[in-house]
Amino acid sequence: MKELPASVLPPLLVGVPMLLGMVSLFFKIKRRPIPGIIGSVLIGVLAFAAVVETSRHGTVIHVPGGWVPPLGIVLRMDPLSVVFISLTALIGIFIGLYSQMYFRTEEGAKVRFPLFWPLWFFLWAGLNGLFLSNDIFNLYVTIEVITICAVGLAVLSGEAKALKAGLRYLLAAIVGSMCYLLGVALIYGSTGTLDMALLGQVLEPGPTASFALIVITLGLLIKKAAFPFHFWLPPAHSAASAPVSAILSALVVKGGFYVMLRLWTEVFGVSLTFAAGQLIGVAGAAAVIWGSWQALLQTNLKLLVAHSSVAQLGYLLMIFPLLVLKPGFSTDSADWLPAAWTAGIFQVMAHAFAKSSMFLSAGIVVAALGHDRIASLRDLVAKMPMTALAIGIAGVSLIGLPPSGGFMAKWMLLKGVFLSGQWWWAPAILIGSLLTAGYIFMLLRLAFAPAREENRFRPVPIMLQVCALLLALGSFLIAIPAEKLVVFLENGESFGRGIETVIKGGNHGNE
Amino acid sequence: METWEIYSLTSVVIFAIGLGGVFLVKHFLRKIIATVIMGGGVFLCFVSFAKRDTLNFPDPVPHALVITGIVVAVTAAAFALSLARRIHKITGEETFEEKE
Amino acid sequence: MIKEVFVVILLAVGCFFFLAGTLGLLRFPNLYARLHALTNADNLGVGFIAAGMALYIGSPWTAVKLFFIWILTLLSGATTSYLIARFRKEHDDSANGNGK
Amino acid sequence: MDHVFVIVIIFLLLNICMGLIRLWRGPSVADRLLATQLFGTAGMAVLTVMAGYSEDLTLLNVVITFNVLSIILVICMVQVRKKKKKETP
Amino acid sequence: MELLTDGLLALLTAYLAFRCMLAPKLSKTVFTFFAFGLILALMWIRLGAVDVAIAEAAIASGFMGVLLLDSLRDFSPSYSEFEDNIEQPPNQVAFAKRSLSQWVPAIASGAGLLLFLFIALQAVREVPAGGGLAAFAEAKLPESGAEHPVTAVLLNFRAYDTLLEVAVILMGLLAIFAAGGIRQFRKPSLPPAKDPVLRKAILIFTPLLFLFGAFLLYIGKSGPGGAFQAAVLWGAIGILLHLGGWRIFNALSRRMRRIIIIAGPLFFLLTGFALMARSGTFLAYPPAFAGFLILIIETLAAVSIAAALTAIYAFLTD
Repeated sequence: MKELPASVLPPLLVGVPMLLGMVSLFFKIKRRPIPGIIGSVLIGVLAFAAVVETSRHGTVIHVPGGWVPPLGIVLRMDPLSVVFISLTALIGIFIGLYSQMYFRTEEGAKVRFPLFWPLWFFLWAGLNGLFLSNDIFNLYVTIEVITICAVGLAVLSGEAKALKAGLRYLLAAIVGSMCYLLGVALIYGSTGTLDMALLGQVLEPGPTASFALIVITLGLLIKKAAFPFHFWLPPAHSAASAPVSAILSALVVKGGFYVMLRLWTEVFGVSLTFAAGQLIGVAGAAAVIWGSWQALLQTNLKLLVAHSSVAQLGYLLMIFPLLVLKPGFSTDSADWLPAAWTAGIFQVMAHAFAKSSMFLSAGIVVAALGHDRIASLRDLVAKMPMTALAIGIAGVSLIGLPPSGGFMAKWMLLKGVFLSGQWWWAPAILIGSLLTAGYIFMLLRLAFAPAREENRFRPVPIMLQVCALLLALGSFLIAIPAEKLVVFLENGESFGRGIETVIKGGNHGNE
Repeated sequence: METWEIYSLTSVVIFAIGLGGVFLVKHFLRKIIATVIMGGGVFLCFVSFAKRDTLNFPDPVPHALVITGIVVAVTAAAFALSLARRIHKITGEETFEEKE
Repeated sequence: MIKEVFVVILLAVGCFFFLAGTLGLLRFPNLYARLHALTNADNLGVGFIAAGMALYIGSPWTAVKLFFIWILTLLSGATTSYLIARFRKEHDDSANGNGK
Repeated sequence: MDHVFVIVIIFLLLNICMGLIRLWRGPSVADRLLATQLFGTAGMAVLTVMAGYSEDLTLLNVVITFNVLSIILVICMVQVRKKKKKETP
Repeated sequence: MELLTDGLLALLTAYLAFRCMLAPKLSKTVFTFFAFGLILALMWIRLGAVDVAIAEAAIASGFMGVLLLDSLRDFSPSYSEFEDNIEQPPNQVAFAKRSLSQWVPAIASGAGLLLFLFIALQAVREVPAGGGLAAFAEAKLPESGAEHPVTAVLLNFRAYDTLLEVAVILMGLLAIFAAGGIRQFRKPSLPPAKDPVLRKAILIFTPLLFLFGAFLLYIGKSGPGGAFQAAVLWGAIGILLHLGGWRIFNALSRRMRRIIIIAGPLFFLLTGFALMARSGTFLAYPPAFAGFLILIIETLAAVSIAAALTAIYAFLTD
């Protein structure tokens, strides 16, 4: 047990976006980008400060009101949460820049963009709150914040298709949160605490803990659109406007993964069984194959990208079986756990960059063509080389070719799979990659093909394409400091090696 | 059986009814009501646990959590209602099923 | 002891009016008659039960509060009945008007 | 005395159960509204009895809340403007 | 004897929830849901959760009830016809007219639900009969600035949750605007209700609601009540006046509306930051001022939430 250093950054990371969301409402509609862009940069600075702080101190905490658990709530900032926060900030800044120009184009102007900035800032606050929270009920509140804002953003266009997809998304998300909350109630009932660090110590295996694990996992799987519950994702992500789709698929669904990772490693450690891990893995593998296959069949670019999200999120699920070894399995090497973790983190980052780039590119295509039928992508390379390049680069990362971030993720995942003796996951990973290669090359082949009839490409602001390209490049650049990232993560004793963050004393902290 | 035990058992029954309802009923309004019923089950579960050991008062933490939860859940439900009504207004549809 | 007897009598009378109201609601043939039945429960049922409890608790402040509750019930009951009846009548009129 | 209170509470609850028949039979929305109004008043009576039974006078505040809010539902229902007929069915 | 009451309530809720899902008509579903809410409130009382009962009565039954009734009018073709003898599309759960291909998933999901229920009941029965945070809360109560433990938890021990919760209502409002399209609130052009009884009723109930809301807000410090309950009662004023034709909310200027709706969460957040600047800890009330600060935060939050609820209603009905 050790006392963790306190920091003022966690409340700022949640409070500042929230404040910006409220302040931006007071700006005239045309001026909202001003607080929008400045605010995004400000949050970026805070996220950078968080990186510096955690690389210096490891894990830091903040106790709002000074009320320590079990009564109060703790905000905990460790390298894992900082990775997610800075990822959100980085992608958020690009999407913010993109959205400003996108909403001025003919297609983008159909969206009720004045509400974009307030909702996006609130969503940002919710995401940061989620990544910082150390209290399972507070997680519920942040999850709901994210849901409401995300659906609000998804229906900004106000079209019937988007509204229907949004309602489906919202209902699925509410059911997910209610399942999660039932688990929270049972955990509170059996332990009398909501703090994750305390729970890790006092939660005992038994029917209650197992059932809580089941409903919480079920709820989060619905939230993150895991295989049998993926039905809401493709319509919702494809019907939203381009910047919003990018936010939804790059950041929002990752929230469910983050919570699941935290809870599985820190709270339910002793309640996990081999079968539970395998079940999640099967869902992941099924999602990889099913999603990729569906993506291959799509005729619309946005739907293709959305189905590809289902598949890529499946890879994230496949790290969960690696957290629980087969009973009786022994190995000399203890590397599978860091490998699984690293795979998960890289997959999150690579997918976030690649997928946001894909959606932004799809938005550019929509802005240029007025629709997103794949068949009309012919001659894209000649007309919009930067966009074609962005799709290509992001696609390579999605497939997992070296030296992309996606490659790192899949390589680490395979490493973890073999080191932990669960070789049966490898075929699913490879088939998924092949199918992904299939639809990416289909896109690229069309992009290089000469136009059959004259495709009318409207001019599109160059900065839109730059944003998409930079994000695509991001999915490659993350592979460069891979070693450093692993060291950074280990600094905070992540990797599920038990985090003893019990805060000493019980004093009212403001004296 | 103690009072809290009766209610905690009831709570999961209500939750299961709501859960089944969300998936099985078709109409938007019913689906939304089903989620609210699920919420009722969860909150009942919380509050029944608060009654277990009474000092001078029941455990206040679940009560506070439930008040927070009710507000959040009702906000989400109101949003869902607004979406459903909007869809109905634009397309005349009342369910997710495609019109024949 | 005498006090308790009175309390029991008051509660019993209150219950009787509730029963009458419910039976009326079930048995009466049309809405206006049912409205009449409901006012039984509203005015007299709540009134007697409130009186019984005021007598049982015995503090003047509570008695005032219970009296206030009763007045409120009367007020909202009367308004409710009137509004529902008017709503129905408007509808009937317009239906007849259309029928001609 | 406690037994008397419990009997009264159960009696009122059974009353509510009987009222449910009207709620389901209808036939009109107004009838259903009447049934819920009856539940409201019966519920208030139950709460009043519970207040004496458990000696918790704060319950009376719940009764008042129910009371003042019950009217809103009715006004909301009767004040609805006529729904515009849709152009295309 | 108590067991009988509890058992009856428990059976009644479960039955109502079940009927609510299976009711063939939409209006039946909605009104059964109202009955369900009432019985639920009685259950909260049986469990000693008076705060929750008021919140349930006010927010879940009152506000949600108004919204549901309003939606019922939108969805139900027979509503304006009053007698609902017109054929409505039957509830799809009615099992009678299903073909085999529809039976199989229905039975499968039914079996799945029963299995779920079975595991859930087992899990709940294993929950130990003791071990909450009541003792902790009681020990810290004197430092919290509130005499009522639930208020202390809401506004002090877990104030961070409550801050997010107050903000959620604002977000919900924005999201509803996003779904419905931004348009000007209609000008208060409607003449006030013609019916003299209705007008009188509204004029009587408005001050009653206001006073009782203020009472709940004030008493929240020492007993059941508080900002959220008061907010709904005040929000009911807005809805009531709106229904009577006095569209006070629409009469305000845009800027004013925004200020009122944002004031609560904004002040809460800024207080948190100010206290952090003072002591380095977010939302750390100094014990001497805690009671005062909590009261101001609650009042502003109540006003903002009331305005937001009115806005949601006004936006949806227009």
